[in-house]
Amino acid sequence: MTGWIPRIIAISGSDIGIIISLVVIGGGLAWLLKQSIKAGDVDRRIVFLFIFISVSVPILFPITFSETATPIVKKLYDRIENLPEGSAVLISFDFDPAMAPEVQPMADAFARHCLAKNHKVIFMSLWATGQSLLSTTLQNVVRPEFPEKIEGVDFANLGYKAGNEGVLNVIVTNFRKMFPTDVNSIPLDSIAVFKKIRSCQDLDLIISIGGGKPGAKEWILFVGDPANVPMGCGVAAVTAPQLYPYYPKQLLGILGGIKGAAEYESELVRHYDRFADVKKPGLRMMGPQTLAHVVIMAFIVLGNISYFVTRRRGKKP
Amino acid sequence: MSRTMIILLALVAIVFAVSWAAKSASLDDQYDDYISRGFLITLAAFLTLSILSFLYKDNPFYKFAEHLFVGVSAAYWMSLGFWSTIVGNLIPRLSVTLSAFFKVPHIEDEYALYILPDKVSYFIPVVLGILLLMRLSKKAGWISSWPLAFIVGTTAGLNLVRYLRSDFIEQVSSTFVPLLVDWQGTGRFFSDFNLYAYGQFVTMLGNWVIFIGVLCGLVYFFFSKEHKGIFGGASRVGIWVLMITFGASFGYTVMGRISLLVGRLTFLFHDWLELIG
Amino acid sequence: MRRQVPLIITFFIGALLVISVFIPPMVSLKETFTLYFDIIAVFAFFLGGGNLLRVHLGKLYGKKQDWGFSLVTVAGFAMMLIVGLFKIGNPGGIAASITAEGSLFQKLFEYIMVPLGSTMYALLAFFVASASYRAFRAKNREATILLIGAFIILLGRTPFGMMLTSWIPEQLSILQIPNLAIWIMNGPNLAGQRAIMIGIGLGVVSMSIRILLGIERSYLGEDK
Amino acid sequence: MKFKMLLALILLCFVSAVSGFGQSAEEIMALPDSMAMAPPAPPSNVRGVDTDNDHGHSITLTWETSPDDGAGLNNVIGYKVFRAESPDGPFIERALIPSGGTGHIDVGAKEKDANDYLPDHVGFYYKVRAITADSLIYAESEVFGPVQSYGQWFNTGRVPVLVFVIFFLFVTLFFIQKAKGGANLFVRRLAGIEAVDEAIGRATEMGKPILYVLGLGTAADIATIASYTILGRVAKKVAEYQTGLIVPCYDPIVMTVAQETVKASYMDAGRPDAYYEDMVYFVTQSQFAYVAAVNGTMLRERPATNIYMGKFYAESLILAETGALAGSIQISGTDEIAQIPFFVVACDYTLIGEELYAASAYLGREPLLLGSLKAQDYAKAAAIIIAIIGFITMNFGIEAFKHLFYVSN
Repeated sequence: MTGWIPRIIAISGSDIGIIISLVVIGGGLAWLLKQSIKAGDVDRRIVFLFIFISVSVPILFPITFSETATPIVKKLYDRIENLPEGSAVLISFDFDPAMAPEVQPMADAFARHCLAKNHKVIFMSLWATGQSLLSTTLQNVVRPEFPEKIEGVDFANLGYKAGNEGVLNVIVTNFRKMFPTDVNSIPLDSIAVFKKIRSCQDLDLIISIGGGKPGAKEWILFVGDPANVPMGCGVAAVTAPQLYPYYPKQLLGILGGIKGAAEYESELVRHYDRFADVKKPGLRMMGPQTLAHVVIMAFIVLGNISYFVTRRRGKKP
Repeated sequence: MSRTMIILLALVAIVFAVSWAAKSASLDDQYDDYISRGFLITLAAFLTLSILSFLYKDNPFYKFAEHLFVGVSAAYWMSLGFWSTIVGNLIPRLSVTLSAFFKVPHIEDEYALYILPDKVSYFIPVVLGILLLMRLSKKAGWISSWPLAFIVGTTAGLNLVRYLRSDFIEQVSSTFVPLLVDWQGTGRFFSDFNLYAYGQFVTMLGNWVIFIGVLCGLVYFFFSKEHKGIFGGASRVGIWVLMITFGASFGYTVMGRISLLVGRLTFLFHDWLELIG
Repeated sequence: MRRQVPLIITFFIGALLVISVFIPPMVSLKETFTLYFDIIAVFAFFLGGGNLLRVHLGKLYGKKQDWGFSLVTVAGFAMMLIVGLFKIGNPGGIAASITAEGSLFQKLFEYIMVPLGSTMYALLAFFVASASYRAFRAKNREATILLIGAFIILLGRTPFGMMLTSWIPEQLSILQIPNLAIWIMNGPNLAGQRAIMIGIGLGVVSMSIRILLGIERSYLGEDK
Repeated sequence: MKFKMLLALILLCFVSAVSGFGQSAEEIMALPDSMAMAPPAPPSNVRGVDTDNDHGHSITLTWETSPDDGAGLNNVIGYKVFRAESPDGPFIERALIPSGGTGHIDVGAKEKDANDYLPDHVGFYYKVRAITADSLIYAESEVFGPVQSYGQWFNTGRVPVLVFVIFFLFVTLFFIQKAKGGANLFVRRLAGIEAVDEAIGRATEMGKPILYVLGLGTAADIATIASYTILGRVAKKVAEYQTGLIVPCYDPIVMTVAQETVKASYMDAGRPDAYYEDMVYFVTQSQFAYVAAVNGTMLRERPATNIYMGKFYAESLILAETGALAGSIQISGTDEIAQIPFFVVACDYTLIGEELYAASAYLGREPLLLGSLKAQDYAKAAAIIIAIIGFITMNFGIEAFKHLFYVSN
């Protein structure tokens, strides 16, 4: 990261970010509060300035807010945490590049968590476009952060198979029918991960990540329910409400949108020191969002204060 | 031109030039065409900042960006329309020679209009298009309403059925919601006030709200009856439901809008200034 | 003749398309006519481009206020049109797609139109804030409901929503703000959207019938 | 649960042994040789009929799954559908359906020279093959046929839509007749429209123009068509008051219509001399370039009133906030549901959805238009009644009513 503008700032980015934003935004809002009570509305350029600061500062100096995991996220986290070491977890990448910014952080977080707990992880995809995103996770997260993990022994990559629900229909009783080999054309029988796994029924947890069809819903209907395998999912924010009815009976937990990802990352960081310094896109993207939301809410409050003050003054001649 | 303006222009020109040079130097080891790339990225950054400057007030930089945008985009859509619609859809059906000229595969023997081969029937839009251009003539301008009638007739016909089906029949029938959802006994009903599958009370409450909300909302849209009495009460509830809808939808979109700004600022800080990794 | 023919065309074409929905052999009419519309629309580009040039050349010629900026528009228009229509700087020549990677047309799009367009779009981030500040005020009952709806949703999308209400037990979790936000989106919000949709559905149907019957003829540019 | 798991496990051992994958040496030894090679039982009861409600060139097939699909030998992984023109073949493969499947719609091309041309009125023969993981082990059903494909002349699946079209047409015609007969039809106040006149007056006082934005709709959008009527009315008032009018357009065809409308209004108001063509001009057919230009116009011309009527997308709030910044009174109306909240929040008056269409009738005050508005209200009443009946029947477990509204493709 050697930019052509020399980097002058050498202090830890996140500290200075928090200081700047607290001082500027907090102080500014306090000053505005005084102004609103005294003189009414503020110029809208000041509103613009606040938004600009609240979005740009966390981009420059990453600020991460510690998210409290909602129960719906926490339950899924706890399940992965409490499974005995060496359990088999399947993570399915059912999304395309358009959805990736929202759900790939979840995939990364799940992969990290499972590997850190020494679970055996099986990666696959029901979407043709999901395979390259799967490789992205393997390349950016699994291989660099877990160099000790060996493909085939600790995790396996089945890649993509065409057939949507048809694939699920088959693997619920037999993986080898649908995936005679993994993505590298190695027969499943020579892969250690699959030594004891014949079908989805032998898995301890299935996680579907996506937001379209086929996705979490199809996994529940074709695999989770009939084979009685615990399931979790991570989906785009717009899809999440459609899955709530399945929680908590058929889904252990749901991560909805970038906020769900941020909550999960937050939980990971809290329990694992090794993840303190890895990239956390979910939390990072929530930084500008949270500050901007707070600023907007603060301005709504300010607006109402100045409105009531002016009205009271108007009434008293 | 005022003096401050001249100084400002000069300043911007200098910054632009410096950025171009520095950016090109920075891209040197990655690309062969680093000089033009450096220029294009600097230009994109300059245009981005010009638009953002509008938030302060209208100014010559914004005016420049705006006028450039209008000219370029108008020509963009025209070129695209020409190549994709005229060359892509019309010419292959009309003429072998022209297809060969534009190097597009000729489509033969199709009958979109049953007995008329496409070779003939595709003159209909051409003729209608030319009739539309007739409005430039003072004498025969009135004939340009024929293609309009064709277009409007097409839409009216299509929309009539489409909206009746998806916005009316389907929406009305999806308000047929069950009052009791997956009943599991009163114990569960009153103990779990949550959103999820166990929280039957909340699900049912949601169904009731949808049902009553839709009815009251519809009452609000009655035009030929005065909103008085029970009718007026229902229409007032209707307005409230609409107001919650508007407030909630507004709040819900904020996140997406902030993401757009994050995207633009990331371009400035990362692709242009290389401040962040 | 001048008044009657367009009305007859509208009625005939419209009725044909309504019927086509129910008659399987006629279903493809829809696509054909839509394609016709696209082709007619390209002819209309001449009218649009001509008008654009007329307005800006007029300003240039008359040296009206801001004529210099009109020059920018005309130059940008001419540049893009020449590059686009003749596929100048397209590595694949005439046979390649106009938006082929590396073509000059695509480059101009990427480095001029994309930054301009997405920055205009990004202005919304500022405007949602200024609009919230200006408009979400508890002036009357309706405005208060609007304000509360927006506020709960906004709060529910930040970590503070959960922080403030995490003490509420799981049994009553509907009252936790993030959950309340979800419920509002799926309950009252859905109801409102649906009521508007049904209304619009009816409005469009009614309007279409008026158009087909020739009662509504504003599209012909005549004032009744 | 445990018992089930055990059962499943035993079953699985069986399956994997049979399908010849991944078994250990002991398992193979333990199983009789014949079973490992045993073909599954064939699917049965293959039936084919012409696909309903279409334009021909399609046959719908159904069959019963092989007893070894999901049970028994449990080695069926899917079905292949074959078609021939005579019972003896040659059969060509048409589709592969995953296990558990019991049907397939064989759709062919309409064009004679296409590869998978499926002619109408020709007898075809079908058979279904249950396949296993081993390509040599399969079982075929008996041949079914002949079955012909043919086009229907009427789509019965869309009857509910037709019923409503006819109902609507009838009600509209009825009220138009009634209105023609001189019946007095009431229309409630539309604040947004009432405000238009007031706003024009204000513009005159201030000596500033009025900005009318028709939105991003094309000439084919109903919202745009509704907007023309309001534009006509505004233009007429503007002509009478001798105020300025600015109409930037997004679509060239919309521009031509808008020019005609404004011209006609000026004629109507008796001021054809005050009309000039550049009042209505084309900007560009690009969403945000158009917004950029309109924004600039707002801040430079400082119109007293901005009117936004028609189809709007993400730009709604950009326009409305810039207008508020310029200090203009703003009146809006759109049928784009996602944008209504932004207009409601940022504008002084907003016509919500259907109100936009009603505005043209409201303004015209013509009996014909009012009649159709009345018809619209009756349809709304019908919607409410249907919703209530549906709600009641649903809660008494009667599904039949809901099925009345089921529209198939």
